[in-house]
Amino acid sequence: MKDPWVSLRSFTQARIAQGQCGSGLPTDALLDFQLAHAAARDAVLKPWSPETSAASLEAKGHQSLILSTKVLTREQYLLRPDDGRSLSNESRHLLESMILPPVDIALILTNGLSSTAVEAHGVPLIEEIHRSFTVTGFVMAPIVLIANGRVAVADEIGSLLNARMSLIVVGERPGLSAADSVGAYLTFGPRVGRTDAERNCISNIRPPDGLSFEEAAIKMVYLCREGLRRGLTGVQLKDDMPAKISHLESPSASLSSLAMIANDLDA
Amino acid sequence: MKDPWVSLRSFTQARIAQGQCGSGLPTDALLDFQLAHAAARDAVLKPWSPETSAASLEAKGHQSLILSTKVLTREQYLLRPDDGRSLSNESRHLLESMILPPVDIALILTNGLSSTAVEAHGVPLIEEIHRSFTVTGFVMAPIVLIANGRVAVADEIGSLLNARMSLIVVGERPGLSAADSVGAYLTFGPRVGRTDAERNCISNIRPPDGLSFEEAAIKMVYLCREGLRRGLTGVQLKDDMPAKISHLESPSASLSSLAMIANDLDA
Amino acid sequence: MVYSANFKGRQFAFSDLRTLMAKASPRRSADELAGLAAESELERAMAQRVLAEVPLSQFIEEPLIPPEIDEVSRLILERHDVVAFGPLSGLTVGGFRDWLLKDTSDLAHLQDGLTPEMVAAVSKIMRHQDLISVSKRCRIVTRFRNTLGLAGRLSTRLQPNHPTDDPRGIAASVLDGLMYGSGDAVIGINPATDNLQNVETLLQFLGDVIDRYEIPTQSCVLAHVTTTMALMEKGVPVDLVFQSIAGTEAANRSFGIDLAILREAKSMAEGLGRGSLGNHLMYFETGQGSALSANAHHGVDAQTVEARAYAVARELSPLLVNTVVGFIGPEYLYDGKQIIRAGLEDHFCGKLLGLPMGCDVCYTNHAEADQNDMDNLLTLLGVAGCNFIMGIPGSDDVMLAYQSTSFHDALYLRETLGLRPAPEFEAWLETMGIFEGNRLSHNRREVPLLKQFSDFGGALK
Amino acid sequence: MVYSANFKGRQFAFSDLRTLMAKASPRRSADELAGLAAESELERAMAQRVLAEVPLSQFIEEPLIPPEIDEVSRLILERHDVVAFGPLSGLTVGGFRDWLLKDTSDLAHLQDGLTPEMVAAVSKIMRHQDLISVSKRCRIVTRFRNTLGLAGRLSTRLQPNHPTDDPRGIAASVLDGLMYGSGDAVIGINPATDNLQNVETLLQFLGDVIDRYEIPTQSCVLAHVTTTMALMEKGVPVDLVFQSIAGTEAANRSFGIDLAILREAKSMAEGLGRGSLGNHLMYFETGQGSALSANAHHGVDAQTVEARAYAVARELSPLLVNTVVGFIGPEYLYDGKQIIRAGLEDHFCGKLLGLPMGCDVCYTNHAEADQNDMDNLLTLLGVAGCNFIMGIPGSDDVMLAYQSTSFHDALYLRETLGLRPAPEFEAWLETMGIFEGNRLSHNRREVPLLKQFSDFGGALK
Ligand code: B12
Ligand code: B12
Repeated sequence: MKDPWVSLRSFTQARIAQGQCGSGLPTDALLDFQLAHAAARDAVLKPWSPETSAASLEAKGHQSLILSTKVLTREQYLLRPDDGRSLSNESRHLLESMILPPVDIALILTNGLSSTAVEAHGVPLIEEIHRSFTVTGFVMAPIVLIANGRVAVADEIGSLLNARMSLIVVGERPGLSAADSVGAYLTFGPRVGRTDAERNCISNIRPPDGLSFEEAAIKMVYLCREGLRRGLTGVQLKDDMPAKISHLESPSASLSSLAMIANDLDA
Repeated sequence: MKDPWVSLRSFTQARIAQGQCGSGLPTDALLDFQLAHAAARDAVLKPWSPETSAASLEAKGHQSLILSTKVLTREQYLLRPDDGRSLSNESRHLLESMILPPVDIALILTNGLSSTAVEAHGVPLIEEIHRSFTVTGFVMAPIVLIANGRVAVADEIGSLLNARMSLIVVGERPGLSAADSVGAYLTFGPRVGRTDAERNCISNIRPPDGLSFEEAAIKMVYLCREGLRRGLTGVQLKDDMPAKISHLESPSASLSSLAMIANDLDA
Repeated sequence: MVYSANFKGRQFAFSDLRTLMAKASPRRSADELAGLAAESELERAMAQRVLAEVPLSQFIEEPLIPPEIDEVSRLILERHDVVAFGPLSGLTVGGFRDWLLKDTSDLAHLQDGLTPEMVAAVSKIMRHQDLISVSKRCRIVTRFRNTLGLAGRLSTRLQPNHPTDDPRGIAASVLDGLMYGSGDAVIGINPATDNLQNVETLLQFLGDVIDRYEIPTQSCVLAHVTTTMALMEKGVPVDLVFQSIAGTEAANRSFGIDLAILREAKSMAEGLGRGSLGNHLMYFETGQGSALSANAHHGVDAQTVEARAYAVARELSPLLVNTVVGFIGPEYLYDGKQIIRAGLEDHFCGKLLGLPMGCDVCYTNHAEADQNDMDNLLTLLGVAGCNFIMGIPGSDDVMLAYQSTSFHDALYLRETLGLRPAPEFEAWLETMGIFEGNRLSHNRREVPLLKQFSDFGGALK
Repeated sequence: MVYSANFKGRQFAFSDLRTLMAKASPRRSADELAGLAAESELERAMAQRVLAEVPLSQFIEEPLIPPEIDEVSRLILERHDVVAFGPLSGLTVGGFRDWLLKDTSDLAHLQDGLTPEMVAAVSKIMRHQDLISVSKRCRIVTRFRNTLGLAGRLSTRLQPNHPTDDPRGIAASVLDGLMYGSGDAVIGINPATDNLQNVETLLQFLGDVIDRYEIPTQSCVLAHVTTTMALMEKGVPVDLVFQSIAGTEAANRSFGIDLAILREAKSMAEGLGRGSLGNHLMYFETGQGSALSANAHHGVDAQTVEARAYAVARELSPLLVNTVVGFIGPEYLYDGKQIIRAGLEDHFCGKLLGLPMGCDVCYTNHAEADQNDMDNLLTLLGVAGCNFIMGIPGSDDVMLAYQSTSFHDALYLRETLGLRPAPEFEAWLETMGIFEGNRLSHNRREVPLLKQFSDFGGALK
């Protein structure tokens, strides 16, 4: 039933070349779709416990801090984005009571709309980011893990952590073919009330089909460097990183890319 | 905007002669409809407490017995008709523990799908029925009041009450223009497992727009007489009561109608 | 046959075909109430996969309800035409769906080769757009005093109910309906009381209206079939014989009927010879959930039992059949979404089984539904080529206490989709000055019918 | 003005027009989240009654968001054409609904006399059938390299997204779409990364495809408008300029735009003179809830803010506008029912305000919706005369992670409702051997495009 160009599927996860019965989808394709939808629906309500990720990070020598938002259940998370954007009172008090030295970057991980995604990629991605920023010379706040956060919760956390820039890694909404996609959002001068126009975004991080951890981390370092230099993020900060930096031949090439960025900017 | 035959509305509650805008309903009529719908929706979830009705009946000298079904909430009532068809364990045990003499008629009142309806008409209708049956010489069980019952709960109650016939008065589902309609269902030889083919029904009792209490009661007496005589109710028992009996010129005419029935049958 | 499959290492097994059918059904409260529904969307999707692999012939091998205990099963098996089934006999349920979508012919000829279970099965793996586009290709035409079901046509049942059957109130609604172009499928009253004299009065009244204004349509009083039979015996003139039917013998018995009664009623009515263009004269209503409500579903899901009711209907060559889709309440179809799905399924299954299928697009006040849901279903069924819908003044049935489609709804649908009434009725509407080119005429307020009607039979004095 | 009314002795009062509008809105989660929704169906029905009595002119007197603090309000008031408003100026909201239903002309001419708030208000008291039948009478035609929006036509945006913008993957989806007859509205990619070089590569690629096969259509890469401007400055050829827009100045600022930026972008693109048939070259997407999400809704309900976004769009004479109706998630439109309602409202409001309105008929996996809901909305919008829908391989956008309409869906709709692609594109499809009389051609597997494409630009090696 498939169309003759079905071999092109090797280039994309998209549901191309499915064939047709009259104007309709062949039964196989239709049933595949419904099965994928059923599975994706399950993924949405799956909770995430930051403790496991904290332990994994600890094992790799990273300190982390577990915070919470105002959200108590996944259902609440879906219907009350405002609650996912603000810290619980305990977490806010905790941060307020700590005496924190100024840092460059507050790095935050939240499951967002997909616990599956942060379970699959959260820890290695955070590690890769941390490594990349550290080698490039940035001063990092303790890594924050927070369940049921929205992007904008990084504003409150970043400002309380006394950071010049916040970087939140969040589970993107699960799609039909991929439930494991992660996005990262950067905000210069984080404080409550920042708009999305003042952030930059790196999306669809999910090897092997999406962006790799290394490429994503390099882009983050590039944008952070630029952002800190110019004192802003958002629409005015265009991603003009040359392709030669981002297209890695091998993961190990990432160090040299980072070096290129550091040079470029220092120049 | 209304159509020229709007005066015919005096003959029916139906939404006739509403006029039109193109192919659509005029705004007034549409908004009326939506308001009526909103009000009807509220009516559905309204609970009913048999205690008030019991007190009113008591005041008029009628003994009654309050029972309960397996239903605890209105939401459950809507989704679990099976629970509305069976007595709660306590109620069943209560009836089982009583020693009851055989009777002709078990008379039962339940809110069914409309508490509004039984609040408006329940007590006076039950009184009228009781009076009509008593004057015609039937032996009656104590009146049963039961919240959240379905029609078929009369089978269990009737058999436990040792009655030859059950007669349940039930709130019919609320309509858009009338939320106060009551139906009555008669079953000869009530026992669990009877089907609707074995019952007779008198519906749309709701003066002034529907059937009056007197006419309804006369019809019940007529059908019960016939049913007890032939030893059945249901599709085989046709309502062939002549119009001269049922069309009452005044409420007070009901006694002579009842007398006619009694004569007819005794002959 | 073994019904099972794997998904990511999880095994999904279904004990028999009946269970598989129920689990493969799109979600609805009836199957949940019956304890037959899939426990998760995943199980449902897996059941649909397994069902797609089942050969159509399996439904002959493994009857969902044993013929030994059910006359509807017997009817289905006896009437299954192996020759007509031939071209489909090698297909699975999934292959049948593909075949239906690929084929471009009129599908009405398939009916004798198909059983209700096959049709129900394929509907379970079809999306709304599939149900619509395939239904559209089944035209089923029937005739009594006019021609119903032609392509590009939409008919309506004028339903002028009244809580006490007051003839004046009923006459007022009939007039309203006619003035809005409603009534070509039938002018059909649900009598509030089943009293014989009352039903006779109503039949006389409708007969008089149709005769006096020479309306090319038929009348019906939807009493119990045995009541109508009693009246025919007395010599009362009857156009159509109505009955509610269901998909199992036990459910039909709970309605006080069986096949023999229906056959007898049909032949009595045929004897009256009242049809002028054709002899289709039975009218049936159905609806998912009625068998379950009578505890007579034998563990079969609501939609499949519903399709089986169509085998009962088919046996009696009806003029009209409609599902009363949202009529009973939320215990069977919870909300607008479930009602819409069921409406499209029923229309599809009925059509594929060769029935002149209409739909009472409706809901009750205890269901989670509103006029917008009905507008959706109405429009979708219009696109799907539904034979007829109901026409009730302002959508509000003041006796049955539910909301159906109004006279206005039919106008909307006709105008928006370019559909017309049955040809004979359309001509009558034009002659009477009510319609003018498939729309209400501008001088409708002066048409003679209006004046005459007020004098008619003293009813509206 | 005082906004209040009585029902059975209960007083319902609404403090101002903004509150009244919100309470009169059909239920949706966005307004509940914002704390603006009616507290019961009764309050909602009462608000609709009161709203029906409000004169249209009141929306000029009592702006929902003060013009002093909001440039969208200023735009709306400045551009309101009193002459065009003349014939409507004496009407109430309810009277306006009646007028719309009664009138039979093409309604496209009304736009200059109407404000978004008036249109939003009347939509709130309209049933789905009203929204459909009135929308159907608004034809808005636009042109760049083909003619979009003609009666009896349905166009599609081919949306070949890829999670890493891999040109080979994108090319594969473009080919798939063309082979299914998709892409007359635009071939439009959402770039996964906003990297300038990347966006340029994609623009070049689409330009090359269109040139090489002489496809009568336009391309677009849906980067942020300032990114597109940066590229135009560098001399990169751009057909359409895309931007997401919202209905308040603050919401637009949260998107990093304002009216001045949009105007500037438009005149830059006009300077390129790339349209052959016409000069409509802006492409906008909108969606209920985006202003609330940015906390920039000023206490105005989601549907009204959405209609205000159309005033922004209208100012820039776009080629294409579509609501991405179920895109964001259940916090704004909870389920299929709310999505369907919003889709019909948005299409209606956009059309009445003169926009070439399409719809991204879609949902996310966290919403309570499925393909059946989409089939409903798709079909209803087809009947309502929607200008275009999306075309995505198998409905599954593998980058944006949501489900929209597929190439197949467009075929279904075209076949079922007899709709055809834009005339120039239709001719191209026939020439290429892809279509044959508004259907996929039978020899589609041998068309030259297929072979050529595989060699194209090395992309698919
Ligand atoms: C819902 C309904 C049905 C449903 C019942 C299924 C269900 N699960 O609810 C369906 C569609 C199957 C149905 C079928 C019929 N119905 Co009916 N039905 C109604 C309706 C609209 C509402 C009933 C209600 O609210 N009951 C109250 C709730 C709380 O009780 P319940 O226990 O949930 O419901 C039970 C009864 O309603 C019973 N029932 C339903 N209809 C009938 C009819 C008769 C004669 C009997 C004895 C019982 C009965 O079935 C239900 C399940 O046990 C009434 C009209 C009205 N305004 O009340 C007509 C009504 C009761 N039905 C009527 C008729 C005539 C029929 C049919 C005989 C029609 C036909 N020719 O086949 C059939 C067969 C009924 C039977 N013997 O089984 C008439 C009765 C006239 C009369 N005075 O005798 C009524 C008044 C409507 C009308 N005028 O046409 N019906
Ligand atoms: C939902 C969504 C939107 C919604 C956001 C509203 C909402 N309440 O959710 C709407 C439709 C308004 C939107 C608009 C835009 N979006 Co958007 N959006 C998404 C999407 C599909 C999902 C995001 C998600 O799941 N977030 C995770 C949840 C848990 O977080 P959240 O806090 O609930 O969501 C916030 C962020 O998603 C943020 N956001 C959404 N889009 C964008 C884009 C940018 C550049 C930034 C900084 C933030 C941002 O808005 C939300 C509310 O604060 C992603 C694609 C993806 N697969 O992730 C694209 C995506 C993030 N958006 C993108 C773009 C380009 C835009 C626009 C700039 C398009 C345009 N030309 O106008 C606009 C403007 C965004 C802005 N600056 O405000 C791109 C970003 C590309 C990039 N690498 O920079 C993405 C990756 C999709 C794409 N490739 O086109 N978007």
